[in-house]
Amino acid sequence: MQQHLSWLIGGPQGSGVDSAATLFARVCGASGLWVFGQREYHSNIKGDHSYYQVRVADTPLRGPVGPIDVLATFERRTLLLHKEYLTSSGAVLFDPVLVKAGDLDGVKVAVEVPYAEFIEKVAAEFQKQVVRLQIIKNVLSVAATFGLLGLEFKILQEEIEKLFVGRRAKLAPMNVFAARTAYESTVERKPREFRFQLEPIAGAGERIFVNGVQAIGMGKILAGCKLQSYYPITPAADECDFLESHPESGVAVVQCEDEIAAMAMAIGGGVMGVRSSTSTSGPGFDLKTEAIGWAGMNEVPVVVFNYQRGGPATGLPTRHEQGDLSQAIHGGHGDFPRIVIAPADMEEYFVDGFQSFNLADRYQTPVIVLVDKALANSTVTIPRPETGKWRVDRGALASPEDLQGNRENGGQFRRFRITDDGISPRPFPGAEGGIFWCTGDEHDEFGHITEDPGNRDRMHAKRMRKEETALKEIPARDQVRFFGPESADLTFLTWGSPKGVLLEASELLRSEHGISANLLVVHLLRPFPSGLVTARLQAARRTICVEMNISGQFENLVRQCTGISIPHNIRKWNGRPMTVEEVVAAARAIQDHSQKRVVLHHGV
Amino acid sequence: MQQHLSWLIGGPQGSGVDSAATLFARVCGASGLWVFGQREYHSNIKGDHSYYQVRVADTPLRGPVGPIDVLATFERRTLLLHKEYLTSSGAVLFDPVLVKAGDLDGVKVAVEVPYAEFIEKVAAEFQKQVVRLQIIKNVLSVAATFGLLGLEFKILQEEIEKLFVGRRAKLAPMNVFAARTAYESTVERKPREFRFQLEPIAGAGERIFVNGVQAIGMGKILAGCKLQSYYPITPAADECDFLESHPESGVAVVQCEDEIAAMAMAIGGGVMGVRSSTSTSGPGFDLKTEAIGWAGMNEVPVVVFNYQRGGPATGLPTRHEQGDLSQAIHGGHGDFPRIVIAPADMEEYFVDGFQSFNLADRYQTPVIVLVDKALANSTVTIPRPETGKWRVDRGALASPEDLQGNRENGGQFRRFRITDDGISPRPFPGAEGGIFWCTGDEHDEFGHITEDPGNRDRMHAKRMRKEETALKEIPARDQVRFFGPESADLTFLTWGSPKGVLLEASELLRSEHGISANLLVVHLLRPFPSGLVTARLQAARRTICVEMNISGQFENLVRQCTGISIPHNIRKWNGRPMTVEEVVAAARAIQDHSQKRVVLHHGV
Amino acid sequence: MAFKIGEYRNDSHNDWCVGCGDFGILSSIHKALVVLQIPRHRVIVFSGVGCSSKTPHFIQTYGVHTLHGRSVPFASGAKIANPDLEVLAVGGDGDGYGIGVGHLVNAGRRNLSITYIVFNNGVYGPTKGQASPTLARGTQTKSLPQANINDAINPLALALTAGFTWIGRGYSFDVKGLTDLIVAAIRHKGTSLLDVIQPCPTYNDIHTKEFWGEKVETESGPLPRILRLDEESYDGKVADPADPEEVARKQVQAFERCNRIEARMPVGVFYEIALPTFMERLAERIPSLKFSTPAQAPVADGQGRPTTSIETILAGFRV
Amino acid sequence: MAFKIGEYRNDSHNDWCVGCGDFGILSSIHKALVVLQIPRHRVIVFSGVGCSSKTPHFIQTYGVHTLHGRSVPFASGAKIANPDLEVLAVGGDGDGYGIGVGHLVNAGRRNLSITYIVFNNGVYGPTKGQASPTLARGTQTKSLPQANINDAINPLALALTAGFTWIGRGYSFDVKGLTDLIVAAIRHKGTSLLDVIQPCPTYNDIHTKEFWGEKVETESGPLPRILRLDEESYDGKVADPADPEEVARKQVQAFERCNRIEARMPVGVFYEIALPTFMERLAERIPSLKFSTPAQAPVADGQGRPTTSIETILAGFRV
Ligand SMILES: Cc1ncc(C[n+]2csc(CCOP(=O)(O)OP(=O)(O)O)c2C)c(N)n1
Ligand SMILES: Cc1ncc(C[n+]2csc(CCOP(=O)(O)OP(=O)(O)O)c2C)c(N)n1
Ligand code: SF4
Ligand code: SF4
Ligand SMILES: [Mg+2]
Ligand SMILES: [Mg+2]
Repeated sequence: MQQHLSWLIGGPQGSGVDSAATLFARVCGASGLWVFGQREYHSNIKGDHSYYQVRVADTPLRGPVGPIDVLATFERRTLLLHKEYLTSSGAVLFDPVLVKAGDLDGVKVAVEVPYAEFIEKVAAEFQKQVVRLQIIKNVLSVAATFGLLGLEFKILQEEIEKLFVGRRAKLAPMNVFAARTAYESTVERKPREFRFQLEPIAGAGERIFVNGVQAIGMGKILAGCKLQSYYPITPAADECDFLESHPESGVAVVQCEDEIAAMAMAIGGGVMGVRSSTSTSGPGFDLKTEAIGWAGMNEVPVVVFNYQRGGPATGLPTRHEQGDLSQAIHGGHGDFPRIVIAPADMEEYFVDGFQSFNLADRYQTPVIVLVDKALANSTVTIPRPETGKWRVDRGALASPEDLQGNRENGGQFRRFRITDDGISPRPFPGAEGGIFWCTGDEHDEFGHITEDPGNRDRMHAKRMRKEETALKEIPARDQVRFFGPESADLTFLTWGSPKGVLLEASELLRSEHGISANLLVVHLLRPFPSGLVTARLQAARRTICVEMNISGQFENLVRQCTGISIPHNIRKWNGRPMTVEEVVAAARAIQDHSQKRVVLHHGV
Repeated sequence: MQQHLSWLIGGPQGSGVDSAATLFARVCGASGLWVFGQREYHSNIKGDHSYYQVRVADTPLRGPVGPIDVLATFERRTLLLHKEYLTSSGAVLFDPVLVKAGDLDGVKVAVEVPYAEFIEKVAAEFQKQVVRLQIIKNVLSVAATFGLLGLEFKILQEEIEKLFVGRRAKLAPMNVFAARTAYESTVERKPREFRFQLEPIAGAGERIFVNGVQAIGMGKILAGCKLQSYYPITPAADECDFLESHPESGVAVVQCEDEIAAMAMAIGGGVMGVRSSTSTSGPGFDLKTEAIGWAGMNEVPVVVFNYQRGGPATGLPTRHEQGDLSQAIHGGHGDFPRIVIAPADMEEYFVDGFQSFNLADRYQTPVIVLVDKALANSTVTIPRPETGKWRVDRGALASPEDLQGNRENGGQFRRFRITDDGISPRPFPGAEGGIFWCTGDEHDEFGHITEDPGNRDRMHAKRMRKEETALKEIPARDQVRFFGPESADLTFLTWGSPKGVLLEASELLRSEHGISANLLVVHLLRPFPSGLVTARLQAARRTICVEMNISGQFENLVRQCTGISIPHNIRKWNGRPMTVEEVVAAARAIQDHSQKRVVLHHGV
Repeated sequence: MAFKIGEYRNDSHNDWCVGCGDFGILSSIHKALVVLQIPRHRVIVFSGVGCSSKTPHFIQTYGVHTLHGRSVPFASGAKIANPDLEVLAVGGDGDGYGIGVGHLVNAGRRNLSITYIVFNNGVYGPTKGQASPTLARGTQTKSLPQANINDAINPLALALTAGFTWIGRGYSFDVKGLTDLIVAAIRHKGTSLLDVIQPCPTYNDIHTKEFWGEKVETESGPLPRILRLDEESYDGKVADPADPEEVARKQVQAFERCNRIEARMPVGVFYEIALPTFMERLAERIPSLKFSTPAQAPVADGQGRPTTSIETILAGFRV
Repeated sequence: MAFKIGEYRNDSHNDWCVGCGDFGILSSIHKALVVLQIPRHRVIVFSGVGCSSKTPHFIQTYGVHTLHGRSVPFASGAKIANPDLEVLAVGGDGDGYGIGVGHLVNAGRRNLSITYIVFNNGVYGPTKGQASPTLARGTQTKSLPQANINDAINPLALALTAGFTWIGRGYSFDVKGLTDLIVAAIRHKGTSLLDVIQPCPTYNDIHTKEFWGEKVETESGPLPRILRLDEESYDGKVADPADPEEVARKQVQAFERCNRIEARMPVGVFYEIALPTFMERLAERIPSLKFSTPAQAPVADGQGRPTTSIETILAGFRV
């Protein structure tokens, strides 16, 4: 039988929910199991309700689900908010001191975790004050879960010891003691009705357990990014924090005064030939609009990661949405070439952290990578990426001969030479014979301002031609990705993070409802692979466009680029990621009743 | 016979070309003739080549043409740059001192204007230094043209006298004297081959002679706009200058530190219930992106005029383009409702200067008006708008009873009440019982932050519903405008300023080439009138999409909103407006050879 | 019938951390409104984005929580539109001295009657405690992976240079003193900047309540770290604004005072001058502003007919 | 083989007005490069947007004409990427003290080795002469429909407050003096701000070449309007940057000097201090910066294989 568990822990922000969940997930990962963890929190520092769902299974997992098998609580609010999502055989870990009459109504398996008792034990053993040990409840819930699931204590102990290192090493014994207390007590008390069991598996191969910002950060470092300018914003700041905490990687991480400066600095770095990037989220992304256009006009390679979150304006700053597609594709006055890509899972976050720089260098234009809060804050086990095969592509550079040839002639270089593919070899400032100018004004081949109408005709067209070149050169598999049977009842069409739930949902639709489904994920969003998408859509029996925003930004883009109106859609905009079950239900409603639109509402 | 003349004057920037052309145009206007004047200049203060084309006819004129009937020059560069566009019977006014051998080759009618001689006469008469009188060459060229055309001197004299008033009144006699000198001398010397004749006409009705910024400015003043915040940028700053020079209109014109502040201030005014607006161009428009989204989120009525010019980046700052459509429609992260309209001729500039505030108040959301450099800097005779019929619509306001009812309950008001049409009555701050909050975060009906998923579902949908309401309520004639026969060989589809040339081109296509054409101009660009446009396009035999940008932003929008791919297009991006002749030629190429795309190149 | 403090409080969910200095500032604002007895519907409070910028939601007046760094221009537009309302702007040091500092400098050039209160905690709250522009170089709060690499700015000197006409500093846990300062700042006709030292116990473990509460060694023995300028007989007020020499002298004095190296932190009014407000200057240009504010100016009559005439302007364009 | 002035000139079309002060600044930059003998491919000049911002096109070095108000952050990114190049930023007063002033203030906090030259003409050129932030209130140049309504800022005081480590003022038609100042500014290790008085004959008919050339009445009789600080034995340099008292004293002195009310306009160096540059501070964090600049750091080997290792980081994530 397949192993699968959905575990959820909740509590006030700042009470350690994250670390508890991470500990639980890491231990499961260390047991060879596959993990998908999803973090939900308010735009608040301390006190508001946050929770973390961890799915564990013996096969790779790709997205969140609604039902909860084990709900770990140490306060009442979490119990009340989440208990309705318990599966019929699901269990609750609860604090007997806090629970009130009726709170556990309808809960089949309620496991008492006497936190106060455990804490007193720990306090006595380590001669600490009880009030100072409240934070330990997290470890206690994890340990209790462990006891319930019948996993070996040893692995938990090891992970706890790994967690408390350096200055915090002295806390390890106390935490291990606490964990053991809760573990043993729960093993004893384990109710019979509780059926879940997780068994360690072996031979899963080399795997890593990372969240989205870490995956991207590593991709960037490997790509040789040396300048990351940024202005703090949730959730993009985490990536910068990650880079900054790895000074050995040589990335100069610069906190700027605003997003305009951050964009300008990254472009400044790009002009100099240094791989440069900036990361931001919606409001900051808006502020970069003007400068991104300048980079397009001046053919500067630069990478912008935009971590989408609920918009517009400040919106839902810590919640999920795919609402910045229109701005990424169309933002900015006038026309300039740009590359927009959207990785759709943790592996792709890693790859595109790397690959985005190759695209920027090759097409000498801004590359916008649309990622989102959901995956940025999800932590997942993935096979170690095969980075050994990855290659750096710096694009067309001025050759030493070219430079040499210009030394006489004032040392200047035709930086913006009009070429057939639109790409002009570039020197790096500092090179003798490479002098050029940049300007936001229309310019000649050296980069000097000119308003000559003929030059404008040609130079503007030259720049735009780079998009055609990109569409020709980028391998089809990096433009769109197709999954499932060639022919199916349903074709899901999506971009970005819904990919995961759609893959899982397709499985369920087939196995449980006899509906076959395949999936087309568009990875390259600008220039848009109209041909590839059209071919797939024309072959589809019934297409459903799935995205996380209210207006159907992607659906509109598809219509704009292919002329095809997708007959059905599934949308969600309440800030919480789609779950497998609600997608399955929506797909069934569409298949059975030809419903045009299904809006999803799941979420706490 | 139809009267028609195309006159062009050129010279270094700052040498008075503008005032000469304006004088010429006003005099023609005063003679009852219809005028269309187009101004072209470099992004430079003094010295670079600028020119002004004035068309005059006995019927209303709508756009520029290529051919020149009379080329008025007082320096060599203008002669050399423009003479190739002279019609076969066209005349050149030239300075005999500056012309070199061969300069006049191919020119049929060359009229000598001995500027130096005239200036010496004036200098002698008024005891001035010759070097100080160089600027008078402008008046001389206009007067010479007048002599050539056989128009009465009296009208010219009157206009000159109107021009020199106040501090400059003492200059009038000298200018009149100079003009008379040139006029009489040219009348004498008028070559026989010169066939053009302009005759004053009577009974043209009450007309005004205005440029785009003046038309918009008057519309705004009439609408009761009381706050215009701005940051200087070409060509939008002219509008602010106009408003500032009419302090009696009561508009507080505030020069800000940047476009972000300008947008924020206008929104601040909008929150207070004051009709507020800002005007800008591409680079500044980009910077407003974030704040516009905030206004959408907070349902603030505010008007943004964007004067399009050549992009991207600084681009061609004093040249024409329709390149900001994508940004206007799609700019900004997340989804929020907005109204985007594009007036297409001088009358509409006036109307939309007024009407934009009604739309903003009615739908409580930002209204973006896309205008452009071409019409902003064109000066045209139009019938005096029938403003007597115009009405102010302030939209849904909190009633006194509503306010009264809230006095008890903390004085607060459900500003963002969820309604069927998405519109919630609003109080103006300062009102008792009207207290509300705004926030960029998702909020409840009072405007307080909430991350509740159900509230998000409803509140986000409520806001977006306003676009549906607008599409229902706005009269069809304000959504799209159709011209010409119901059925025609060709259907032109456009938005904004190409309307004028397309109307004239349609006339020519019919009369000279036997091709019938009609024209659909989309005025409401968001929400997009998909139904109305689809109906027209489905009825069309052959549709040509015409716009002034390289990528077909409008064509793409049409495809996005209707699924219809327009088979043919005419585009131009060299910064110079389309002329009637090149559109005619392009339409013929499309009609005769089914050409898919024609790119236009005319322009100096 | 006097307005009581409860009437200025709003009970919408407050999610600040326990012990946050923001609470002291909030209650000082409530108290200042009581002192000033302004009807709550005649006040409008603007803010940017940050922990501190949630403040308007906790005050029972009109409240506008704008964008990060933009409270001042939003507030300025509102003040121009309706100068009869009392306009406050509040927000964090990142908001006001970082991303928004360009607006701060340029607001000083206008002198609208706006009171701007900056919550100075040395860090960025919601984004997890990065250094704000007031954190000294080399300082490493617990939220920073490495010590701060940028120099701090001096907000009072900056405001002085920018042309603010009232400049003060307060301390968030000295609610009494702070209330007085807020009252004075609001009473001032012109733009006032009130910088408030605000402990952030969550991210800034250096400038804590304890730190500010300590006594420090001085030449005159141990003294409270917080030093009240008015006890020092410091007078920052320009007596004769028409005397350029006095103005220059008082500015240098203010600069010296806020630039001085000392263990103690002075609070109080550093500089004050009466200059024409922006509305007064605008009214010199636009005659109608002498009689009615933009908000009062009628737009249409009962039938919706526009009431602003363009006849004279149109006449100028007639041909 | 010495570099000559002609080698630093670029003959692309210069469209400045006749008599514009920009010409004097341009030729002072050319001359300063001759003095410094920096090979032209080792210099990169950034600018914003405005008349003055066209300058890079007239200098035969790498040149980057960026966006309005953004020259400083563009230049900063470039300097961090390749600190071996000499990085200059130039532009107008609207560009630098108006829309770009937020970057100016925050650049002061970093102290990258960049020389920033601001062309101060009191107006916005390309948009037809609106008031820039340095035009005094009440002044009406011929380009203004009404007298200026905003107070002027004091750019030198602003730079001081922002933390600039070299602050000077020059005059565009004093090419010799200006050249010296530019040389000194470039030689300074850290961010320097050089404000240059620049007549705009087209729009600013008040601060003309004639105006600046006049003698003015002083207590010591008529003297040239332009006053050289070095003739006044003014010393703005901090001798011991580690002495906070001296630093504070010199700052007050500089503030007083640039804030003084006087008929004459002082030019020269107002303040100078040696502080660690941003690159030095960064190198404290990032060890590799001690050996190679970001531009020098290899990205890939001959086969395109990435040369930055992530093995240790990856190991931390292994499960
Ligand atoms: C344009 C933009 N950039 C970044 C952010 C993210 N952000 C939210 S609050 C904040 C900093 C707040 O710090 P501060 O202004 O000092 O306020 P505090 O939280 O300390 O009170 C930032 C950077 C944002 N909301 N908008
Ligand atoms: C974002 C943006 N806003 C406005 C403009 C228009 N603009 C061009 S130059 C300029 C002002 C230039 O003045 P200044 O910086 O003082 O330079 P100067 O021309 O006086 O040398 C402005 C506002 C622009 N190019 N970009
Ligand atoms: S993070 Fe700091 S500033 Fe924000 S609420 Fe908590 S204590 Fe206050
Ligand atoms: S407008 Fe003024 S600043 Fe610009 S080039 Fe002419 S004189 Fe120089
Ligand atoms: Mg702060
Ligand atoms: Mg200037």
